[in-house]
Amino acid sequence: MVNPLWLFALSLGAAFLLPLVDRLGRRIALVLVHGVTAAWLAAGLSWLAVLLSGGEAAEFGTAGFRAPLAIVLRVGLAEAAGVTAIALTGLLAAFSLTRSLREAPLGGAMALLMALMGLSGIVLTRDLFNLFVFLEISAIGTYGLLGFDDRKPALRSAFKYMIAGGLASSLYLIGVIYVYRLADTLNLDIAAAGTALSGPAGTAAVFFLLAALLVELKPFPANGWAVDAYETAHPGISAILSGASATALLLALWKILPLLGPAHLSLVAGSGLATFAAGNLVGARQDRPLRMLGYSSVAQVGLVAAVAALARLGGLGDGGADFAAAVAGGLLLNHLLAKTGLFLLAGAVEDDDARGRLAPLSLAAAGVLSAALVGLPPFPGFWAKWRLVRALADSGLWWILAIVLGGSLLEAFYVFRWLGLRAKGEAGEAPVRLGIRSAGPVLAALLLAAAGALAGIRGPVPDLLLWAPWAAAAILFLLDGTPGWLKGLLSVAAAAAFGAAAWDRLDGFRQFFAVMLLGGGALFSIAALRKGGPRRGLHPLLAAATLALGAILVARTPLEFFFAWETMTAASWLLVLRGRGGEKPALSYIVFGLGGAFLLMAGLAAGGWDGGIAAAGWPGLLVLVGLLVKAGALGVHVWLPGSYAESDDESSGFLSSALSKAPIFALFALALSLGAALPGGPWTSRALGWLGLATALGGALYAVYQEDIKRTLAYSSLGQIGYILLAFAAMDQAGWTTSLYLALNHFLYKSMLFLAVAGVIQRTGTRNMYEMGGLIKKMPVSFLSVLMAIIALSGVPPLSGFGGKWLLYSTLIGKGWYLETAVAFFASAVAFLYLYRLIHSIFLGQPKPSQANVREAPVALVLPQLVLMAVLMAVSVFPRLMLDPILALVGDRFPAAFVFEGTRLRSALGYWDGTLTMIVTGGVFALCLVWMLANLHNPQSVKQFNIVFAAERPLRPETTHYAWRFFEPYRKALGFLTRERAERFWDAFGTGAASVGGALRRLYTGNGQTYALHVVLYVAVLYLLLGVL
Amino acid sequence: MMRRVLVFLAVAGLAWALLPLALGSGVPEAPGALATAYLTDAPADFGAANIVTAIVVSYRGFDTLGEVAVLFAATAGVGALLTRKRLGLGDAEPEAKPAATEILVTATGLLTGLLVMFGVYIFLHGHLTPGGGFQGGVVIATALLLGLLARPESHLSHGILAAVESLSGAAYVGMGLLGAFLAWGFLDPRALPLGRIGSLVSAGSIPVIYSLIGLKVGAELSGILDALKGDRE
Amino acid sequence: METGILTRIGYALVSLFVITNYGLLLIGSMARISAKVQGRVGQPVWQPYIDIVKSTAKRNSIGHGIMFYLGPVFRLAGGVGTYMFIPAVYGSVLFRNFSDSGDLLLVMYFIFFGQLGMALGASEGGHPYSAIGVSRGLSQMTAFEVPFALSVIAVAIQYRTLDITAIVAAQQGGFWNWTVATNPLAVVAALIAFLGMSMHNPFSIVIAPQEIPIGPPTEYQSNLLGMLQTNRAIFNGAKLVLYMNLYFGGATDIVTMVVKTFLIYFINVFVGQAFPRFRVDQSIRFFLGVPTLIGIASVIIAAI
Amino acid sequence: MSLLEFVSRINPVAASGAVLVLVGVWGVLARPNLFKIAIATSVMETGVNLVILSTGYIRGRTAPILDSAVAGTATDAAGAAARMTDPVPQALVLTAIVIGLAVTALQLSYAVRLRAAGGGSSIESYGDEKW
Repeated sequence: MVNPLWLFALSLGAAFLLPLVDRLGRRIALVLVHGVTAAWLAAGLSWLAVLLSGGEAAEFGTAGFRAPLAIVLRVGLAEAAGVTAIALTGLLAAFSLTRSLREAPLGGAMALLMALMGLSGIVLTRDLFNLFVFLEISAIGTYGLLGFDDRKPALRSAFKYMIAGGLASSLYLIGVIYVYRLADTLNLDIAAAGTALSGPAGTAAVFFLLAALLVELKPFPANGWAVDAYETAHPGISAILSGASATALLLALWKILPLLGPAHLSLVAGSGLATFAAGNLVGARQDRPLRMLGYSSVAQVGLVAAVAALARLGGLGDGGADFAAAVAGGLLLNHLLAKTGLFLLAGAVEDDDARGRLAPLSLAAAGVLSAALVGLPPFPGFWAKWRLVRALADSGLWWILAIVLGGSLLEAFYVFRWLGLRAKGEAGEAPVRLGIRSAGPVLAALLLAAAGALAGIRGPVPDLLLWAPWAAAAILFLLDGTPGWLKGLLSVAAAAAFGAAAWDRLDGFRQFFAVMLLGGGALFSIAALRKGGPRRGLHPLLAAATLALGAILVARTPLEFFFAWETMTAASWLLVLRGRGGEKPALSYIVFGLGGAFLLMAGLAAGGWDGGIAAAGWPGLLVLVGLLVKAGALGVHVWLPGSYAESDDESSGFLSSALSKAPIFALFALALSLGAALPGGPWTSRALGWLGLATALGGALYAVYQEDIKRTLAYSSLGQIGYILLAFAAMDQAGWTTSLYLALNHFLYKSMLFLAVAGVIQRTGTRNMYEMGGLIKKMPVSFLSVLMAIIALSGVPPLSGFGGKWLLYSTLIGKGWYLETAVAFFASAVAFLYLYRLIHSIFLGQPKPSQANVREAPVALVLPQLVLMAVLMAVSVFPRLMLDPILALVGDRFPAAFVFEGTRLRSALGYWDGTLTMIVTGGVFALCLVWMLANLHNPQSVKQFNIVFAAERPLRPETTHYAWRFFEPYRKALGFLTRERAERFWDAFGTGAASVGGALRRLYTGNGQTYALHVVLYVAVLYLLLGVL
Repeated sequence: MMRRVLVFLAVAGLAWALLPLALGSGVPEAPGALATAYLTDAPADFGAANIVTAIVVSYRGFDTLGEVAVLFAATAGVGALLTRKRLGLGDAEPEAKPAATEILVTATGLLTGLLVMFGVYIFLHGHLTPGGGFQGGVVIATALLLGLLARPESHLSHGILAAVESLSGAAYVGMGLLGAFLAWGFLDPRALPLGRIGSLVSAGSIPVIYSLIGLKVGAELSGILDALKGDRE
Repeated sequence: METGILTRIGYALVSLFVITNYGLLLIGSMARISAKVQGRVGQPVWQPYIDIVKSTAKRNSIGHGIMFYLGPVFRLAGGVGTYMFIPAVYGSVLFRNFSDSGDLLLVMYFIFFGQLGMALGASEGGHPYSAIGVSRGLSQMTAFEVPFALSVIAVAIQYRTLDITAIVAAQQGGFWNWTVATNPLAVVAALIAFLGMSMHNPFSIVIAPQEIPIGPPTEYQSNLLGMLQTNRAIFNGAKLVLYMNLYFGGATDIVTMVVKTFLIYFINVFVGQAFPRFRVDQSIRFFLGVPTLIGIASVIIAAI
Repeated sequence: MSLLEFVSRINPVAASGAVLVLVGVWGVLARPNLFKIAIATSVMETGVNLVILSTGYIRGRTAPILDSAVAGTATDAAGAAARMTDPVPQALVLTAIVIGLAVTALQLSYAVRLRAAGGGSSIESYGDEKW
């Protein structure tokens, strides 16, 4: 291995000679600086290569002596990785700094070299005092860098930074000298091997060392100085601070862990967790991106420190050090790359004071970096977080688990809020082009993706099918410039290929859902061809989401499942974000999506899912609740209407008709894995039933009052999901049959509705129902599609929807859920209100003169509708087409409640013959039609506006289209049921969190002295706690 | 008021934490094993009479190199911060500063040479007597400070300072590498013959290194003074 | 032994013919009774026949579009269909209709078929009163559906079946086996719901916007109106038969059926004469209040 | 532990160093002037340096320099070692002093730079970045 001392010599020699080199030209000097950093990177990589291929860690003495006489450097895996990371961050930052370095005095370049060398020294040295020296080198380098390009705010921050740094270094010196005095060595390994530090004086001495490092790690509340610096410095410097510096300091902490006793470790863990929680709470209140990233940085570092300490405490993980290295290392790598990239990117945007949306490449990088930061798959943070959560659950550390997940959720909230802002930009602003400055972020994003994919494929998720969504997204993004039809066909082919590849691995249940999930994806990929042009971003995301749904079905282990689940969540979130008004809904979509996913994660991590016994209690309930959040059960449904309404019209359809079945599938899978039972027993089932019912009723009632078609449909979906949940909760053959039947039916008619509505919106250019009217003559096919869909949805015979109603009521009455039945009746009746309004306001009544030129929807929409109509008709005439497979699926897990006798389905209470119903209805209808035609004398078509109106003729058709606030009397009577309590609750919840964050951030007064006071008080309190522990 | 209470509490808390260390650990009876090893081995290892110097320059020479780097980084930082342009002085002639007192001027004339000589003495004898490169460098810088005080309008030659700083620093690194190639490790002073203990030319490259450090520190501190005065371009 | 399909169709047509005439006469006689109560002479009992013939014989027919023409077809099919799914007379092959298509749930949902189609057809007429009427009708429907559903549930619990024939069978053997005797609360709830269902006072706000023709079809005339009038008779009959079957022991012969349904309908008219009209929101709150509580009580009684 | 015993265990150098540290910390926390903060930091570091030195202090021994004060002849290494104090803290403090000096110099430069920009000398006027 390369002796690291050469690199120090190189760095120092270069730095010392830099003033002379500078005489030859600044460009050459900077090349030298970059070259030295690159040399560090190369050395780090070469060490990694040696160590990963089985090489031993090596120690390098100075001055020809070894420890304890002389200072020793050590190159192990952690050190090699650390040096690589630092050099990489340094290089990325250095490129972004190039212009500033060229214009500023040479001191900047010298300080950069020194800072990076200092950080590497921190990582490599095994000597406590030498550690101090390197801490100071990097600190002074940092101080120099903060002010080098003469940003006024950065000068202020630098002074604050120095005060805190001075305090930390004094603490460290006091600690180090007493460690020497007590342990009679400065070498870490020797000191750790002895017992001299275990007494009270030793504890105090080590405490000082630790306190200094902790302060350097920017703990809450003693971190105002750092956050100020993050906010104000050149973004490249912030990147170094947040990425490289944090890495070095965490490795320093890691290094002294062997010196620490349990009490110390508890302090680290507690402080780290508090920092994580508080950092994210305060971060959520930030609207300045760089400061927000600063808070996020301190939070992440706190988490990593806490994990390392907890693992060391022995309370976590299986293999102790291995676990800590994997989890803390994974989190750190994730943080390092993501934060470096984000600081560079956000900083560049802020430097330009740009307010527009980001150009595609930068935006993609920003998306990857944000997603990685939040811990979405497949990035390294995801794998680390999974292991962490698993270990926490195994150890029963639920409260820590709650902090970790809660903090992550907050982080997701503010990071994605920023991303949303950058993805959309302010209206009327030109797109932001960062040019070469986006190279660093893009590189960081690529590295993250590569590292994450490598960690996943070679680790816990080797199944390539599960990676198909990512592959599809990547390929289609590369082809994003090509025409939409090509990408659409590719998407359909991808879904088909996935289905073909996965089909044999799926059992009946999964095949059943695969039809809806993959078929739905393909369907809406076709529908997306309705507009010409490339439709950038739509196809890749749609394909990714579709394949992710497939991956959910394919997954075998809890981790695979969760991986696919989060992939699906991420892809669908981006679909929502892509919509025109998608910024806000996407935020609540992802926050609730992740909230649900985190509950799911906790449950999956906690339970023994192979045996099924351990999972039946709390873990199962956690999973259940997580799935309910995703399903949009009433109370946690607030993300749903906006997301469905604001996303692109084909995306809404996909979300509603296909993707909403994913949680349903997962519920079935959950129950099946527990032996066809719900966790928690009969009470859960009853509660779930009522929840489903409340969702059904709530969805219907909310839908009644909407003016926006898509919101109506969104709430309608909510209601339909409610019925599915209700039936599922019955937990018997009847219930499950009903639930699956409803699910498939909902897929059919909701697809038709959304396709039709997409056409309508495309042609009319509005989503408000009262701005439409009389479109039946312009869009007859769409009308027919909507007509059939609403007949099916409302459950009016003879279409298949009635089957659902019949099954549902038979189930409920048979189960003895009488009151539930009554409420279900009511909810179903309410559905008529919005369904009538839907079809009336759009297709009937008075047409608007402005919409005289509206045409039928594009073929890409009409064709799928025709197919769906045919399918709907077929399953209505022959209910067995649908019910036979479903009954076979439900099988003999439960006593049979429904039995077919020919075409007649029999329950314990009654019977229903769908075919005969259809024949009778058809016959009667034909009879009446013939009667009508036979007696129709001299029919005359009159103009639409030719109506008799209470002895006067209204002047304009617009005023006679009764459509706005259609059910106002109903609101007057029952409006109290729909006062958006859930929205208000979550608003209040958000306000509460925000005010906690607001209160916490009052600590950050901006006064450097107050920050110093925080530091000293933090240390004092920590010391007192140490005494208590 | 609240703030004062908090400050008091903070200082009291810190005092409480210091109590077991600063007050409770007492005075040792004898040096520990490591110190004893240094005391007994250093003269033999390096032929340095001043054991502290042996430790500073050789055993823990890496620290010292780092310390030089710290000072260097600080100088760089100061230099970057306090240019005339950034201080808002621009190209304007510095305002006339009050002339120094005669005592100062006279004393400076007398002392400058002596101080420089004394500084050089200190770093040349670092391996024999108390003192070393830093102390010597500081004394030299003091001489230059006196000069600046006595003649406020005078300038230090930035170029020369920078050249001295750069070259001595690079030479120090070079000496370290020499140790690696000719002796047993980076910064090993045994690259040069050890000589007889107690004589000026002894202790291998320790005096050379200390001289380089002395020059470098002197130049750097002078540079800092120069910058603080507001004379940097 | 199954009856031949052609025979069944023949029987159904006969059954339909009977109920149509009965329904028309019922409407005519009720109108006359109302007139007497209000101190008027009133129309002849056969006035509905006259109306239908007159409408059907109109020489011109004004239309607004396909759905406008299909509306009455849906409506009439809904009425006829509803009747077709109810066994009108217990034990009678002639009046069995096509009740083997489905149970009580089918009937309850098929009621909506005609209403929905009608609402759509009327809407295409473009007259705002149609839409207003539909919105009121639907609003009110959701409300009276609750006590009705509760009462049906109570019946289902009581007889452990949703098969109408079986329900009637269980009520055979005298008045004390009728639902009205065994679970009077269920019947009360259902009857209150019936008031709303038939849109008589005090729940006639639905037809208020135009008053003259029933329901939303302001724009309808000629043959189309004739169909609506026909349907009114059939549909009324069907609902009455349903009530009779569920709560009043059904009928084993046609005479019993006529008497029982006449009396059930009479309750309706009687109440209608006694109360003024509710606003929509009032009627919704009304149905979801006391009648719902009665319904719940009936379910509880049945469940215990 | 009696008071007397406690006092006898006090290391006088360490104690004075600790007091200086506390004075320095108080200065950092309570004096708003930028230059005073820098100097207070320096005072604190000086205190720390004293504390460092104190750990090498051994009663009755002399500086670890091999000269006539400790050894008659240069070969009597073991005997000389028994007469010298611990050299390590002295070596360390040398480094610490220089580092402290460097930090002070840089901090003062920042103070000068900030004041030159017209923001005044009180740290309270540099709190624009907050919350």
